[in-house]
Amino acid sequence: MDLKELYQDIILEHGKSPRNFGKCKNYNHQARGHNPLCGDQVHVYLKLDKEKKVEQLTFEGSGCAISIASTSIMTELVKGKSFKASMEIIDGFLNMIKGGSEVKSNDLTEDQKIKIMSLSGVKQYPMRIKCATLSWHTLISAMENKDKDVNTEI
Amino acid sequence: MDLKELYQDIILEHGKSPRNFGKCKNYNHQARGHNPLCGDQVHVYLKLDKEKKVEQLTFEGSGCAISIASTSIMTELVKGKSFKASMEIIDGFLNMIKGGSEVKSNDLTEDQKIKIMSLSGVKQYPMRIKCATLSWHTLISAMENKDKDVNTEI
Amino acid sequence: MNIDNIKSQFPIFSKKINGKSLVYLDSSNSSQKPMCVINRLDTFYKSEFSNIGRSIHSLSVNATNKFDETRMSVKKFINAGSKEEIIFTKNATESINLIASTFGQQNIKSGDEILITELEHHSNYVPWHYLRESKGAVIKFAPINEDGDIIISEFEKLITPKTKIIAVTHLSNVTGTIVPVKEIINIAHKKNIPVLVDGCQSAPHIKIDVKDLDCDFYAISCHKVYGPTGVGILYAKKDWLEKLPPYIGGGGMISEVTKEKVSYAQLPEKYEAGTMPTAEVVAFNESIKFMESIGIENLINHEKKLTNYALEKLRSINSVQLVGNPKNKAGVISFTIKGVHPHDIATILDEDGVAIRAGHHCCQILHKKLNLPATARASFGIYNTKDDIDILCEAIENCRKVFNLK
Amino acid sequence: MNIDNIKSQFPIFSKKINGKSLVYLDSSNSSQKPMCVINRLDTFYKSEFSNIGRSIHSLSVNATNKFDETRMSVKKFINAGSKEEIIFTKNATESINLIASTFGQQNIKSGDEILITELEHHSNYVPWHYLRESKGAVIKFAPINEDGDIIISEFEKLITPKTKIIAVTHLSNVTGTIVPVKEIINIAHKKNIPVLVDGCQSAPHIKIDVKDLDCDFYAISCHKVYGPTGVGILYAKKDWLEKLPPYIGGGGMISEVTKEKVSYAQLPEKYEAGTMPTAEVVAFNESIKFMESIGIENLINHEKKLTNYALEKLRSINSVQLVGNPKNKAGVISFTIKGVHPHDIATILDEDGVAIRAGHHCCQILHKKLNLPATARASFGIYNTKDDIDILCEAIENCRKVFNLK
Ligand SMILES: Cc1ncc(COP(=O)(O)O)c(C=O)c1O
Ligand SMILES: Cc1ncc(COP(=O)(O)O)c(C=O)c1O
Repeated sequence: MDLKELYQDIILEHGKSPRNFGKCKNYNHQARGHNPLCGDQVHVYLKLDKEKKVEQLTFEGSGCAISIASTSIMTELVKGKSFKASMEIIDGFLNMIKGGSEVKSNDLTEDQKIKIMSLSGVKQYPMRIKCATLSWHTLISAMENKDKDVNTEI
Repeated sequence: MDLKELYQDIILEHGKSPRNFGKCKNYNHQARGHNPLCGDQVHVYLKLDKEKKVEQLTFEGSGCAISIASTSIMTELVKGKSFKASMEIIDGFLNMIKGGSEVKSNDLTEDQKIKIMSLSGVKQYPMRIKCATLSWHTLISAMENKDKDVNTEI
Repeated sequence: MNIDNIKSQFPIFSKKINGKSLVYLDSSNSSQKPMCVINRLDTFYKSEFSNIGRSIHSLSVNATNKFDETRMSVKKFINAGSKEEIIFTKNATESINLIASTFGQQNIKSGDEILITELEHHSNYVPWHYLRESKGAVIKFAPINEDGDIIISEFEKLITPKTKIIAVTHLSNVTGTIVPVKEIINIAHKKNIPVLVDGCQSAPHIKIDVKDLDCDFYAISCHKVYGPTGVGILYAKKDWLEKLPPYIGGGGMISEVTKEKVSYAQLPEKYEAGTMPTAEVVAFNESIKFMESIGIENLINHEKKLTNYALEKLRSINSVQLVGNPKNKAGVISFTIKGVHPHDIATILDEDGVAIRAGHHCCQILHKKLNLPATARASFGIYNTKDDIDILCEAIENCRKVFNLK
Repeated sequence: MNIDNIKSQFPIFSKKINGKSLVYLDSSNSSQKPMCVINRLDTFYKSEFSNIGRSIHSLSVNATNKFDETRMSVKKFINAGSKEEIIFTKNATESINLIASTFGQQNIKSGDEILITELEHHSNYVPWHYLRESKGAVIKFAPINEDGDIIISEFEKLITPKTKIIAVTHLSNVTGTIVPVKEIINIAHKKNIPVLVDGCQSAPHIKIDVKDLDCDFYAISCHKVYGPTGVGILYAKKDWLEKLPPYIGGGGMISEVTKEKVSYAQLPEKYEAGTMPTAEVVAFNESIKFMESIGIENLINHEKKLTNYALEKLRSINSVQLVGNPKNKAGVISFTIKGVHPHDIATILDEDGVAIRAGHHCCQILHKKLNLPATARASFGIYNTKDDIDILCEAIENCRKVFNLK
């Protein structure tokens, strides 16, 4: 295990200055996520346009560096993507974190792939995986318009 | 430990043919005893006369050889005794069974003392002490007219 | 693992009782523990101990994983649908109370009927009795015949439109009757009635497949299944656990808590309040592995042979009366001896190192039905041998000697 | 026993975490176990195991006696009036639920008030919340001040003629506040209101004297008091236990059972349904003996010194903010670090072998009041030393390095 792998500069930077933080205007989907074990909260606001493209994606919440950075990176990568591409990215990420291989997607630039892989250090820290995945599960819930709060036991 | 000490002939004999078994006429005190662990039951019927002397003492119930013999011997020894003498005999017995010395009482004949001491083998068998003492506790309850069923946890 | 020298796996058998080798015939009460389970407890406490779930540090991560592994093993052992269906309790009694209380709160009103049987252990009656007291429910008792078998036709007749739940033992802890629970569940489900199975005695002796049975609830005590004391299991179909209210409330079973309201964790945590018997759950995984290393089939065979041998030998002793003669019977044999009360039998047998149980075995209703105030019971575990039965029978002969019987 | 090398009594400290010696600062969560307790479990399972109470054979007699000895030790340890007042449960959470449920059934109706505090653990809130849901009770929260102390004058004002019970922690598992429960009980009793004390955190750290406190109910978790998991204790005044209805129903807690009715066993059995955590209760006797061999006074002194040392050192670290500053404080220290979330602190400390806890510690209401989503907590046991504190402080420095903070 290596703390430097977990807390890469890019994580620390996103953790400190998250992108797309706040409630976006005109969101038409939203979902709340919660980790009952530690109290982490996330609220995802999403605007899907008529073609179900992700027009806007922002979040509010509190949590550790891993959780905030993961959410911030998520909003950056998914914003502007089609519904299908978004789902592929999310699946790719969740799969990677659970021990799968690196995220492959034609919809991500090399830079974005580096960004998403900066979260892979979490794999080594089983108790922290939920920190990294909570917002991604919450995003799925928002996109699918489920009428349920998410919590990380899923 | 010695089974012969526990199951002396006198115990076996009283166990098989208990004295004073049944409900006596005109009883004016009674109490029920019960051992919830094993299901032993005893019902003591007692007639105290005006001077509170034990005029009649009988019992009904089911239980092991130790329990039946102990009850049978108890009825034999207590019947006809004054209230005070009865209580002394009961205390003496309970004390002896709990590890105290032999029962001393001016109200018991030598023969009766041998009879009561035949129950002393139970001392070696902690799980069986309740078998031997249930009816004695129940008799106290009947004499004191307590409005409570007795069980051997006392 | 060779079943013939399995006794060597159980350290207790090197102990002497009154100078004699221990012949342990009280496994229905609680089983002895194999070395691997005792050792697992030891190592866990010595080098891995931590509370689970709540902390991020390495010890806690490891303990949490080990705890989860047992849950997965139990799921597999009883063939549950998912690990959310496995709830750890303190014993089978708590498992049954959990269902009686939460199901009762939600589904029982005055006049509703609960159907149980005359075979039930107090732990599968008193929790339902509470609903009689608090809700005005009616409890019906399906009768047994002289052999100790449930009379299925009578059972069916007792089901009415008011029957809300059926609770029945899988294996009687007195007569050894193996109850045809699959048939009962089938009958009940046709009328949309859920069934709780008390699997306390079956878990160590029968192959359990909750999917095949299709039972709604199944209760197990780990201490009877070669596991540590302090742990029980409740299996329940996920739908039920999601629908029913929570039971014990406190740390670990909540989601969000404010001064005004409380929301609850997902399964299985919703039903696991407070600190769990962490070490004991972890060690129970070894009990399952132990049984699987023997092979459930081998275990069943071994106990079947033993039971038949014992029945034959006991039947040949004139003064012995066997209690019940069920169609399908596992290694639980209750008996009486003419002229010797069961408590006296137990004491006399103990002198020879033979541990049996005497009394009503927490089945007062059954004993009343059988018109017996008490019985003596010899019950088997994987470690028992024909020698044990032989010693039992000799010790029984000794009862007659002590009591001067012919 | 010499307190300075007490660590050697705890086998876990020979373990390495990430190549480092274990610095265990999560004792408020659960304590580590001394050798004598682990060994007692081992011997009991290896050579003495039997279920208790129900059987007559020698193994059972011995086990029953050993079980009873623990009850007597607990009685002495907390200075209870009689052994009937000591009930074994599965954890403190169950102890509190037992009282909330049985007391609530008998004494709470719509509009009645239950007074607790903002310091309470979820286990001392959710059980009362159930009464809010089922009975329409009102829960009031006595406020704390900035230091984390209960404001007694405010507490008193919250007592009304409708207050039916007060439930309060003896020692906060977040701020380490030692609550003046004796004063609170005194106030409550003047108005005839019974008081339940959550003694989960106090039991390992404070001398407990239930007679002196005059509390009505006291809840303890053995796993926090150097004992095995799976056992809790409920102390309750005998009068209460006799008056209240039974809780979990089943084997062992009954007197007579018929198809029509059930009567209950005497104390303490009335509240001990089903098979108990036999081995764990037996082993807990060693935990008490262990603490007594050290001497409660010595233990308190040791932890006091350690706490003062830790507070001083932590205060000197600029980025560290301590949570609360109570008048009387035991060895539970919660803190935050500017710019580093508690979960990240816990992960970084773990890398140095330092086990702390991060989160809301089952106290969401307190955290909301303090306006902190989460805190990091270091809590002490008898085995901790000044070296442990030094390593903690170095590891905290490392957080700043990892996070590139000045
Ligand atoms: C103050 C307090 N109360 C109650 C509890 C609950 O104890 P347990 O989880 O052992 O039931 C705890 C421990 O988690 C605690 O710290
Ligand atoms: C058939 C049956 N049901 C329930 C129980 C209760 O199990 P426990 O005491 O472990 O809760 C037992 C064991 O005593 C039993 O034999």
